[in-house]
Amino acid sequence: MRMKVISIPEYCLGCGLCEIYCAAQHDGFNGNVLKAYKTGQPDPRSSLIRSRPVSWFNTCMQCEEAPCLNACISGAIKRDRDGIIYIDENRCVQCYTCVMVCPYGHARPSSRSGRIMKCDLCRDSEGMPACVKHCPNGALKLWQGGEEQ
Amino acid sequence: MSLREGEVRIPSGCAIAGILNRSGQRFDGTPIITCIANMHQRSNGLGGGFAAYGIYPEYPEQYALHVYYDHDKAREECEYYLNHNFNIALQGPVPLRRQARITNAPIIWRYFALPKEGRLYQEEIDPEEFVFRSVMYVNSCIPGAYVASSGQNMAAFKGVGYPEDIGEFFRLDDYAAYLWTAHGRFPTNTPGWWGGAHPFTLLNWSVVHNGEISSYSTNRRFLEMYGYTCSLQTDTEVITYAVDLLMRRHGLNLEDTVDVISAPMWVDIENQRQERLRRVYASLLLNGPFSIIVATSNGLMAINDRIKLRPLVAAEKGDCLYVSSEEGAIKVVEPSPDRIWSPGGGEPVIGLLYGKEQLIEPDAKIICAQSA
Amino acid sequence: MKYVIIGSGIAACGAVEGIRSTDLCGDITIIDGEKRGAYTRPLISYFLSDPDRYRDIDYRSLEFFGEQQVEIIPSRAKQIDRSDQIISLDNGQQIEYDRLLIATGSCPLSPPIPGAEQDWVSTFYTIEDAELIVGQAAQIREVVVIGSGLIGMKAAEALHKRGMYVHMVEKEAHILPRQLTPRTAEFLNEHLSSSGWDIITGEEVTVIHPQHKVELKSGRMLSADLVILAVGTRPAVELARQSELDVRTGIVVDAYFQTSDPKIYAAGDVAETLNLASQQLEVMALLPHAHREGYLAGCNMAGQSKPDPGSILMNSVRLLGWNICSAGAADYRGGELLTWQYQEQLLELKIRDNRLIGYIAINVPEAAGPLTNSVSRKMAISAASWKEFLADGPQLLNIPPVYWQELRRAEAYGSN
Amino acid sequence: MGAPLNTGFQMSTPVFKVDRDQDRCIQCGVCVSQCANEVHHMDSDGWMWVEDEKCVACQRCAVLCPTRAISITDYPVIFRDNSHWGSASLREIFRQAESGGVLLTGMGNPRPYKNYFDHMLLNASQVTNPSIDPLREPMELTTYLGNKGDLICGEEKPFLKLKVPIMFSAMSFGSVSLNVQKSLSAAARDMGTYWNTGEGGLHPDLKEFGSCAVVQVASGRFGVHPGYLDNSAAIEIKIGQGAKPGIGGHLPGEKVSEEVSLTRMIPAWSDAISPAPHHDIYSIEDLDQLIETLKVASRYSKPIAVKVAAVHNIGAIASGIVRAGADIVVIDGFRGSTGAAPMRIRDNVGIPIEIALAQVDSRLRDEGIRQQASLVAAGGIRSSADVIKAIALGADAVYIASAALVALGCHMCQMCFTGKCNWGLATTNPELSKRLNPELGLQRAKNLLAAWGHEIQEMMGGMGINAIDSLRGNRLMLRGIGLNPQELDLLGIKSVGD
Repeated sequence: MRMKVISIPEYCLGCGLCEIYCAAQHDGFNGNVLKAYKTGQPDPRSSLIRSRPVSWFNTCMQCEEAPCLNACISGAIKRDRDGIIYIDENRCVQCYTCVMVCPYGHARPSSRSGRIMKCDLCRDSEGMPACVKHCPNGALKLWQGGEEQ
Repeated sequence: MSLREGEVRIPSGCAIAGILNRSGQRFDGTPIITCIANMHQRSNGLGGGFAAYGIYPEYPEQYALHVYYDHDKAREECEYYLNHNFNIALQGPVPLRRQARITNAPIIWRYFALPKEGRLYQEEIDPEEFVFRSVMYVNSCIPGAYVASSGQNMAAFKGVGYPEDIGEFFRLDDYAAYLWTAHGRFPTNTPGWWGGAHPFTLLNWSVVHNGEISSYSTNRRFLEMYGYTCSLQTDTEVITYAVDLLMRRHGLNLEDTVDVISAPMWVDIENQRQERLRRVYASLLLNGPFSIIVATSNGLMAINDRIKLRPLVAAEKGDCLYVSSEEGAIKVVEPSPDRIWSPGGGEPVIGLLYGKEQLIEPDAKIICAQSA
Repeated sequence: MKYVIIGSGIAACGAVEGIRSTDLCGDITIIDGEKRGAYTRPLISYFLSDPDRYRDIDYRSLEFFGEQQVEIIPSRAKQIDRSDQIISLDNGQQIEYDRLLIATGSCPLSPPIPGAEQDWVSTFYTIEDAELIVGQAAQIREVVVIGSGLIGMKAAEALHKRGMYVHMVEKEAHILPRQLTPRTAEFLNEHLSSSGWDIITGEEVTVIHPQHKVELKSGRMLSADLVILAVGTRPAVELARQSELDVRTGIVVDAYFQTSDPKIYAAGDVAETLNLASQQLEVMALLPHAHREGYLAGCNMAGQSKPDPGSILMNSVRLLGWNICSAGAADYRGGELLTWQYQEQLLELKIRDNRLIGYIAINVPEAAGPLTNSVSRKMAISAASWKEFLADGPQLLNIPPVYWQELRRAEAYGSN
Repeated sequence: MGAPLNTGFQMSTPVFKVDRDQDRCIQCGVCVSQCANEVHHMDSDGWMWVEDEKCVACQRCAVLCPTRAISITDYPVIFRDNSHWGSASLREIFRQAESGGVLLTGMGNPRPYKNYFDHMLLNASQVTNPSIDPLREPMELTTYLGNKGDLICGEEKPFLKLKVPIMFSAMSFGSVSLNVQKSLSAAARDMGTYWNTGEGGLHPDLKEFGSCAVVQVASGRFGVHPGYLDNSAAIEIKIGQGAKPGIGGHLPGEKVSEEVSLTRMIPAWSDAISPAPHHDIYSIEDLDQLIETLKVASRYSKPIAVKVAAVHNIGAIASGIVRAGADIVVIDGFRGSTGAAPMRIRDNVGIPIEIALAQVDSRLRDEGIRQQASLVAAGGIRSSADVIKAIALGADAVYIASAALVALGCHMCQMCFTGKCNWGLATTNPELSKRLNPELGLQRAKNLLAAWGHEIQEMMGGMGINAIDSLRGNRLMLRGIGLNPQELDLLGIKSVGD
């Protein structure tokens, strides 16, 4: 069962809430924006490409034949039972090979911590991915094997 | 003194019953009294009444006006008005029998009257409309006088008391009719007024009704557009005027009338005619729980509201058709009927004298295309 | 169906995944010559730099092999009897096979330098090499690394991190000759030297003297407690040659990784595969290719027919915090070279007949993905739009729109 | 003539105060990017500052701020207590002293006049007749609008079939964004009701929703052409609007974008004024001719509606309209909204819809012509209770527009005429109108109708009624509370306890 978040530029307002809630949903902040931004080192997994007239959220396409998974020299990039491709942080040696091979330029090093940022569809928390849940204009959809959520 | 019908709207549950001999063979009031008496606990002694068709064969043309007077002065004034407008073939008090439980009965007289030709010509209306307007006048403009019934070769016998006592009081065993309907009332306060009892009559119509019409105000304000003044504020009055408007003045047949007052749900409507009926006469849809018996000289129709929130049972034995609120009341009169059934929501039970097509012949003026 | 895989590297793991993608019940046997399990060779430098942090450098865990029901025999394959389809091992075992995959990878070159046989001189290719160095680390203060290829660089970085003083000797005119151009090499060289490395280019080691002295061609003498030979690798084709398979520099395989013997396949560093840039079959010896080739070989061994799409030379490496990504052809004759520099960032784009044929990005990781794929997919993006891309600043935002349209069309966007 | 002063000095303090809780603000810049009135600013060095006087309290920033750092409050400086000279009156004079012009505003009359819907209570059945359980028994909301006539013979006149007695009222393309119309038209189609194009013509993208559209013909005849009349379910002649009885429509130039000018067939960026009265209707018989012309133009295939504002003597006006051949009479109460109207007219002209509706229903019944036209109440319907009360008073159905806008995100800042609606509703600026995703808008509009539909069924069930037909004009189901006898009489309802 393949899932991914797709961005609909037509309705994207470029407000950036997706990045904020994405960062707050990871690294142990479990969704608390204030805590993430006031005490922690928040790093959004996907990045919002702000451009005129159309902005879009560069999310992971969870590719079938994932170049990043093939190219990862330490086997840190894995696919879980739900087909979600994620990075096992403590195996990753930050060699940026995945960054080099990702056709969408999605996997990228965080400007703050150098760790590789890659969308894992908020697999550690319940319900919708944080970006889809908090987009004020329905510009992000969880695409699930053919029909959207 | 508590307010009477007309001054206040009195909700009431009750019992209804009706017996028809399709061949027109007449029988006395005992069966109907036995039938309604069996449903004694459905009424609280504050109202009962009967309608009987075919009891005055000797005066078939005349309108048998049964009038209740609170006092003699009202009688004089009313008789003056009647003599001015009608040729009265016979008049006199209605024969009664002292009955212990019936008290403070009004003065009850009856007049066999025909509208004067001159007055008809002057008013340029047909006799039925003339009688209709006269009854409206007496009821609303002559204080202390109330016309209980005004049909041809029929009468309503009603008052305050249990129906079986009213029946005895009016000596119904002396009359012979081919169609009887009865009503036992359970109003929630004590109106001392005989006129407010059921059945409600208008010309040949008589209606007995159990239940309450929650669409009363919608129905009433629609009827007022067509000249009906609902003076009694009772549901029965509104139902009677509705069927009068539909059948007599707009010439709808029985089936169409049922499709208006107990209209099928939009989803169940099959044909264009039903749909249009429901669109045009939307305000005559009777909503809320009810079971009614509408009777005329041609026969009766008993019907439930469309989701059957009130009981109604019907039975047949030879030429006789029985309808009643309870099966027991029928069985006590007719222990082994040929057929007994409970009609569904909005499903009419129609009993007509042999040879009669409709409950009432519509006015000549407005005859609507009667598709099948 | 009985599958046997000689070698336990990246290609072997890829092959297991490939086989299991269709054939869930065939039994698979891996012949692990190094007897150290499926570990990732590039990570030995990470292990060397911090043994506790990088204790576990397995490419695939033991549970993985358990789940995939793979039997691992820690022994070296001695001989392949192609007619009876039997392999004889050092430990005397005889293994039959229906399908055999040779994934022996490559082995380090040891240059004919006199004195190279002494114990404080070694190659840096296996986990044991790293463990040996870690063992003597306390006594080592000064190191000479011969060769500035990827292995040499990562070894040097590891030793530098352990506080040793590094000399690097490179025969060519600049460091990382296969990956970088003179300007980019100079740019990196300046960073490494300023971090304390002694980088000597255009020099060769002539003699390694017993008293920890290393003599260069120019006569310069270096003292060293350890010498690392990192002059390159070659495919480990002995077994294949001995079995008379068709071998050039690497084992010759068709698009389905079949060798000249239909029952025998070859994949990974040992095999010659299609380089999309040069349209030649070459030994590219790159980890990402090894996994892809192993996977496809596994599929084809299990009965599928998945041709190899081929790939391009590409590499990404981190050196002292700097990230160097490079892909595509090294030379750009007949093309055009666009460069962009800003402080510690340097980007070189090589463009020929309106296609990006190669790039070198130092500390510009954000745009690396799309650039690599423009090269590998031979996307028709004009030099003008690349110039505009550089002019606006090489972020993802400014990637030429044509790229995204081409990508969406190729990927039938949203369906992959 | 007044000339605007060009001094920056403002005589009074701002109306609203924008507070930023520094402990919560994470300088994410969402408020800056989302405020079209340019209240919020962030300099390159991260310093954030606000311009209170530009704030219209539309709450866009407060709602989108991820850490709820922003709160909009009334500016604390309060004028000395004065029951006659309130702060609003003072500020209005300050503005007019500065501009010398008519004060424009948006939405409906906000003044504290008595709201009759809040002074009427509904009946419920107890004992004598049981309520009907809407979960087990079907509850019919289907209603028909049009000239039903008294009898079922003869050719039936065209009608509209509504599955729920609520329609979306006129909001023209230009006054509101195309996304608003896309949301409401799709919701109308899905819920089996109708939407009104307003006097801005039908945008080509909405052709497929013509079959469930009431197309408006206003005095400006904007966008009116044969195709427009054909591709519709009904045609509505707009005589007046509840928010501004007696004056015409006014679409400020800022909102007349290229697309709007194409749809309306008027020059771009020029104020679109639809005159009052229609220059071909100077008395009732002219209306009769226009109705007849439209019937001929639509080959008698569609009901013709006439929309008037609720003003004094509305009973006679409505009677005239029905006798002029209108199939549907729309009465727009003084709480009705608008995109742009002079504040004085919006706040002081017109009468409440409840009384107007009751008068019209009674008047048509007295004249025996109630069956010849359906009655639609509009203007300030806020909830399904208002709908029930309007239908009980005599309306066949209601129009909602403000409620629909609120469902789509409107926060009643009453600044629609500026075209800077931060919720992307009352604007044609593509950057802003993008903020209403029509797919979400469709869901929200459908949910509103579905929710109100369920509530109406619940209340009807409580009254023992299972069809909306039996609720229409059922004034016995209403009781007045806190109303004087004359008001009760005008509404035609009894008092509580009676």
